[in-house]
Amino acid sequence: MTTATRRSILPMLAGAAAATSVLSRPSFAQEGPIKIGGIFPLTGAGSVFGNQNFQGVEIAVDLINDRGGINGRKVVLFKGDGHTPQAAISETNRLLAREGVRIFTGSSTSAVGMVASQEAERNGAFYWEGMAVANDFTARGFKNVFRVGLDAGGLGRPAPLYVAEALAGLLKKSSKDIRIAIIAEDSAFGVDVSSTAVAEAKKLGIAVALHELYSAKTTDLSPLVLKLRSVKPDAIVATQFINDAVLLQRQMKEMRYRPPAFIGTSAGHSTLSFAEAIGDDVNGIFSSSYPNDANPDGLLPETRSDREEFLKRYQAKYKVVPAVQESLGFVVGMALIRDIIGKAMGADTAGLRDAALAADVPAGSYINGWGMKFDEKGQNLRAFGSMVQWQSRRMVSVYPAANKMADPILVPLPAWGAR
Amino acid sequence: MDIYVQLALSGLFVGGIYALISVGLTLVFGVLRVVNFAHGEYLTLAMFLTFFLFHQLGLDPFVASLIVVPILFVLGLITERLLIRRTLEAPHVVQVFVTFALSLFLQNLFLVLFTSDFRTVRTDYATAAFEIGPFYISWLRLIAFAASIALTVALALFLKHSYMGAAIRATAQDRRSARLVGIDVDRIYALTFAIGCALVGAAAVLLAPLYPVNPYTGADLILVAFVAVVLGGMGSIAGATLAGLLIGVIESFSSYFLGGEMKQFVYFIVFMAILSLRPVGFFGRKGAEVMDVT
Amino acid sequence: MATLTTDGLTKSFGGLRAVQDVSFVARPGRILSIIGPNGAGKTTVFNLLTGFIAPDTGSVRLGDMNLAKLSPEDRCRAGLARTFQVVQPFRGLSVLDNVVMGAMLRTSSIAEAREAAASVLDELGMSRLKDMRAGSLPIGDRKRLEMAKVLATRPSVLLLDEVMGGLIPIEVQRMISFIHGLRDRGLAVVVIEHHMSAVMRLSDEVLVLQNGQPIAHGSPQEIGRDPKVLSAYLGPNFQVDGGH
Amino acid sequence: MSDRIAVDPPGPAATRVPRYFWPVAIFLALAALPALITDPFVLNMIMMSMLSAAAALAWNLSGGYAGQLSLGHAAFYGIGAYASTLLLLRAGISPLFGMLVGAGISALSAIVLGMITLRLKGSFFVMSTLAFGAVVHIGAMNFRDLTGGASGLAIPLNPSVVNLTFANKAVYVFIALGLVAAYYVATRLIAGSKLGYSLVAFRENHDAARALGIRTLPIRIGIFALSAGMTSIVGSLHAQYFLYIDPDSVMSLGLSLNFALMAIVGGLGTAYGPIIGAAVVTCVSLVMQIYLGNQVSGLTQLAYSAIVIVVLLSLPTGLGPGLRDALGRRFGWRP
Repeated sequence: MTTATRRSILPMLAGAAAATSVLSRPSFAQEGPIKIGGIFPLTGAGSVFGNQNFQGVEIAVDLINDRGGINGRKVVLFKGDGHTPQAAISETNRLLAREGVRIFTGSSTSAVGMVASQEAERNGAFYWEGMAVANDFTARGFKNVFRVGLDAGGLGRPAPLYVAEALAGLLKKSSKDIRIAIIAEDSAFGVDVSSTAVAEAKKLGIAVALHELYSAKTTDLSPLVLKLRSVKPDAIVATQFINDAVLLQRQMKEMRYRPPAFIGTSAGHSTLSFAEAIGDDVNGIFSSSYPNDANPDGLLPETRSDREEFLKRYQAKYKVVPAVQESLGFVVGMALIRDIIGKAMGADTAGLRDAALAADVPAGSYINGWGMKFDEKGQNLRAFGSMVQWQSRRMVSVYPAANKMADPILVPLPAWGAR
Repeated sequence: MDIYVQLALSGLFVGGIYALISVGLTLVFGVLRVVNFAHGEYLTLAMFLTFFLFHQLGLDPFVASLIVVPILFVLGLITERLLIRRTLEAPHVVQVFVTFALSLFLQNLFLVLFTSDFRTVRTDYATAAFEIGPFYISWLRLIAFAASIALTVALALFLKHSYMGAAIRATAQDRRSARLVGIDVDRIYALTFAIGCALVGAAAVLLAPLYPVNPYTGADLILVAFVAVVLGGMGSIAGATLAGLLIGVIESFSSYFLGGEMKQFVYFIVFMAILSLRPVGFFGRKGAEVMDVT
Repeated sequence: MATLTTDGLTKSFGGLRAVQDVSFVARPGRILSIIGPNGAGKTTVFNLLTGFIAPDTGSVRLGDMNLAKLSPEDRCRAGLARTFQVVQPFRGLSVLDNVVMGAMLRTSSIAEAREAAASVLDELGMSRLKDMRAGSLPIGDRKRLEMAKVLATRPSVLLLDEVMGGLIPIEVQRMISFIHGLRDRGLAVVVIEHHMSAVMRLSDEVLVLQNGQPIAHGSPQEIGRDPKVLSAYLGPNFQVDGGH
Repeated sequence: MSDRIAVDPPGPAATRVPRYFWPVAIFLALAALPALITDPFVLNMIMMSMLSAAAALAWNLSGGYAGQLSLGHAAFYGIGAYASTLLLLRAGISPLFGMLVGAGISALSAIVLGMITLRLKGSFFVMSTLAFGAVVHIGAMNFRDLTGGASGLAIPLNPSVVNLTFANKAVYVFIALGLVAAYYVATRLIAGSKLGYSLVAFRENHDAARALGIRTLPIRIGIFALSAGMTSIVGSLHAQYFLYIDPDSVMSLGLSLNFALMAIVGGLGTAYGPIIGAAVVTCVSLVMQIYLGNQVSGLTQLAYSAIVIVVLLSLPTGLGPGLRDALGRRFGWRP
C-alpha cells in the first residue's frame, strides 16, 4: 500500500468505525434493575481469591436487595470470568454488549484489573476496583476508574511500620539497629508489595539485610532458608501465596531455623489453609493485610449491624467463616452500591464519577474499619492495611489502634512445636 | 564450607525426584522415538490420585503407591494403544503435537474435575528432620531421594538382566532388527510407555507429601525433566539420572548465590549451551540429534 | 561437458574398510558401470563422489575443479548429480513439483522451472503422471521420477544408483535406450547396477569392486571373460540374463 | 489428489476463476464485517481471531513450509509487544515505528537462535525453541528495570493514529484484517517462489533436496527470521489493543502452542490453513462462552484440545485441505 492510499483509507476507516460505535452504544437504562458486571478470575490459577472476592460482593448485593434495593430498583450482579487478560477483555465486552452492563467491578489480580478497567474506560463505562494492588493502576489518567482498595504501598507499608512502632520494642531493640529480611514471590503481587516494603523500611531507617524474590512454583526453598539463617534478621517480612508460604514454614522447621519474628503480607498468611497446613506452629506469626476483622467499638453503629449481617449471611451461604478476601469483596460492593450508585441515582457514567469524587465517607463506615475519600487519580485515601496475629490458630487484629482486638504475644517466636 | 555441603545436599534431594521423572521420559524416547510432552500430566494425575486416596481413604502415600503405580501403568498401556501407537509412523508434526494436545487436554480435564485449588497431602512426618553435625536433613526428602535412586537402579538392572529388558534394549537399538529376531515390537512399545508412566507415578507418590498439587503442577515440573533428558542424552537412563541430580544442584546453588528467581534462567541457559555445543548430551548416541547441513 | 576423475578414494567406518583406493575417469559420452556384490562399497563410492560422506584420502575432480571442499548441494550445482538407490521422492508433492525442485537449479523463475520440468517428464514419458502424488506412485514410476528430478538439474555427469532395480524387462530396455540417449548427448554417465544383462548391454566400461577394492576394470566383454571376476563376484550360479 | 502440494497446479485458464478470486472475495466480505457488526463482544472475538490468524500465518511460514516446529514464537510476539511499548512509554516513539524496531530485534534474535538450533533434528529443535521461549519469558520477569517484570506495562489511552490507539474497536479490526491479508499474500508469494519450493523440498526430504543442489540452511534461517519478525509485529498490535502487557500474557508457552495448533488444525503449509484454524478456535470459544458462560473452567480448552487430537489423527493435513479434498471429491470444486 502506498502512503497516499493509506492516508486516505485510515480516516475513512476511522469514520466508519465512529459511525458504528454510535449505533452500538446502548442507552443507559433509567428503569429496570441496576446492572453490575463482576470481572474476576473465577477459574484457573487466580481463582481462589477471585471467587472469595466475588462472593463478598454477592453478599453485599443480596443484603442491599433485601433492604429494598436502590430507590426500589433491584441490583443484579453479572458474573464475568476474567481468568486471563484476554478473557477479561472478552467478558467485559460480553457484559457490555449482551447484558447492557455499564458499571463494572473486579478483579483480584492486577493483570486482569488493568485490562478490564482499560476496556471499561474505552467504552465509557464505570469501573470500580477492589483487590488489584498495582501502583500503576490509578496512574493511567483514566477518568472513570476508581480503586476503593489498597495499592501495593498500602499492603507493603504496615509491616515495616509495625516493626518500627511495636516489634522493635518487644524485641528489645531500637528501630535503628533492627534488621529485617524482605522476601517475596516474583509475580506482580509479590514484586510490587515487597518493593514498597523495602522503600518504607529505608524511610524508617530500618536496615534491610536481604531483599529476595523467588518463583512461587518452586519445590524447594531450602537455599532461601540457608540464606536467611546466615543473614540472621530480627524479623522476616514475606509476601507469599499459600503454597510457597507453607513450603517456607515447613522447610524452616526442617532446618531448625526460627526468626525472632515473622510477618506475612497478605495473601498466603491470611488464609485458613495456611493455619491448617502448619498447625500450631502458625501461632505468633503476623500478617499484614486487608483488615478482615475490625474491633466493633471503632465502627459506626449501622456498620456494626452490617458486620453481623455479613458474617451471618456468608456462613449461611457458603458454610465457612469469611476471611480477608471475602470481607474485602463485601466492602467493595457496599461502597459501590450504597455509597456511589445510591448517591448518583439514575445517573450515567459521568454522574457516577461525580458521586465518587464527591464521596466523603468517614472511617469506620465499612466493616473493616475503612472509610472512603478519593484523590484526584481515583485512589481511596481512607483504605488502610492492618496487622493481624495468629493466636490460638485464629487471626486477631493487633494494629492499627482503631482495629486492635488484642495485644501481640509470642514475641520472640518460641521454638517449633512449642507455640 | 558447611553451606556448600548443605546446598549440595538440598540440591541432590530435589534432583533425585527430577531424575525419576526424567528417567521415564528418556526411556520412552529411547525406545519409541517419541517425546511425550504429556509426561508431566501423568505426574499431576498420580499426585491427585495420591491425594484422594489419602484424603478419602486415609491411605498413607507410601501405602497408596501400591495402588497408584499400577493404575499409572495401566493408563500408560491404554494411552499407548489409543494414541501413541497411531503416531509412530505419522509425520513428525503429528508426533509432537498429539502429545502436546494430550497435555492440554489432561490439564483442562483436571481443571474441570478438580478445579485449580491446591491439594495438600498433610502427613505428621512432613517436617521430620535429623541432624548430622552441622547439617539438617529432612527424612521425607531423604527417603524420596533414596527411593528415586533405588528405582532408577532397579530399572537399569531390569533392562540389563531380564529377557524383557533385553528385548526393550534391542528395540531401542534397531526396531527392524528386533522384529526380525522375533521380538513383538508393538508389545515392547506398550510396555515401555507403561513403565514410563509407572515411574512418573512413583515420583508423584514421593512428591505428594512434599508439595501440593493442582492441574498445572506437572507442567511446571516437566520443563526441568526435558532439560535433564536432553542434558543426559536423549534415551540414556544414566544420563537422565545424572542430569536430574545435576540440575537439582545447579538450582540449589544458583538460588543461593544468584537469587531464587534466577534458578530457572540458569539451567535453561545451560540447556541452550549444551544444545549448541554438544547436542548429544552426556551419554546420547550420536546421529539422532543433528542433521548434516550447509 | 566435463570429465569426472577420482584418484585413490579410500574410506573406513570404524575398523571396516568400505572403499579402498578406487580410481577411475568418467568421460563425456561414455557410460561407466560399477558392479560388485552387496556390500562391495558401490553406494559408498557415490556418497564419496557427491560429498554426502568425506573420504579419508583420495580426490575427486570435475574437469579442472577439485571438489574436496564442496557440499553435496554445490557439487550438484557444478554439474555432478546423482540418484538414490532407495528412491527419495518428495512424497507429499505432485510428480511435477518433484521435478520442479530439480529444475529450479537452473532458473530463478518458477514458471520456467515448471516448463523445464514438464519437458523432462515428457522425455521420460511421464507427462500423464504429473499431477499424481509422488508417494502414491508404483516403484517403476518412482525410479523414473528419481531420474527425472536429477535430469532437471541439467548435470554434465550423472551418477545412477540402481535405476533399473524392480523394473520389468520392457521397462529395462526402455531405460537402457534412454541412458544411451543421454550418453549420445554428451553426458558422462556412471551407473551402479545389479542387473547383469543390463550392464552388459548398457556400458562402455565396467569397474568391479570387491570388499571396497577394485579387482577389474575394462570393457564389458573383458569383464565377462575375467576369471577373477567370475569366481570372486559372479560365482558359480551366475546367469547371463538373471537378476540378482 | 495431492494434499500437500506447494501451490495449486494451474489448470486450463478457461475453466478456472482467476487465481486470487476467492481470497479477495473473502477478505472483502470480512472487511465489511466491522461496519455491519456493532456488538463489541463479537468485534472483540473477531479481533482476537485476527491476531491469532496473523500470528499463526507467521508461524506457518517457518513451521508449515519449512517444517521447523518452533514452540518459542511467543518470545518474538513478546519482543514485539515490549519493544513498541517501551519505545512509546520511555521515548515517546510511535508504535508504528516501534513495531518495526521490534520486528528487527526479533528477526536478529531468530537469526542467532537459528544458527544454533536449526542444525538440530526434529524433537531436539522443538525442545531448544521451548527453552528459548522460557529464557525470554523468565528474562522479562526478572529484568524489571527494563520490562517492569511481572507487574507489566500499561499504555495510556490517548487515541490517535500516531499512537496507534483508538477508542473504537472497529479500527483495530480493520488494521488486523489488513495484517492478515498482507500475511496471506506474502505466504502465497513465498509459497509460489523458488524460496517456498526450496523450503518444502527441505521439509519433505532433506537428502533429496541436497542432491538437487538446493542449499537449505541460509534460506531456513532467513524464513525463521522473517517469521519471527512477522510474529513480532502482531505482538506490537496486541499491546496496542490491550493497552497492557505482562510476560504471562504475551510470552507464555501456551501462546506459542496456540500459534502452532491453529496452523496445524487449519492446514499446515497452506496459506489459508492458519486462517481456518483461527476461525475454528474462535467459533469454539464463542459457542462455549455464550452457551456455557464460562461457568466451568477449562471446558473451552478441553474441547479445543480434543478437536486437535482428532484432527491430527484422522486428518493430519488439517481441516482446510481435508475439507477441500472432500469438496473436490463431492462437487469437483477446488477453491
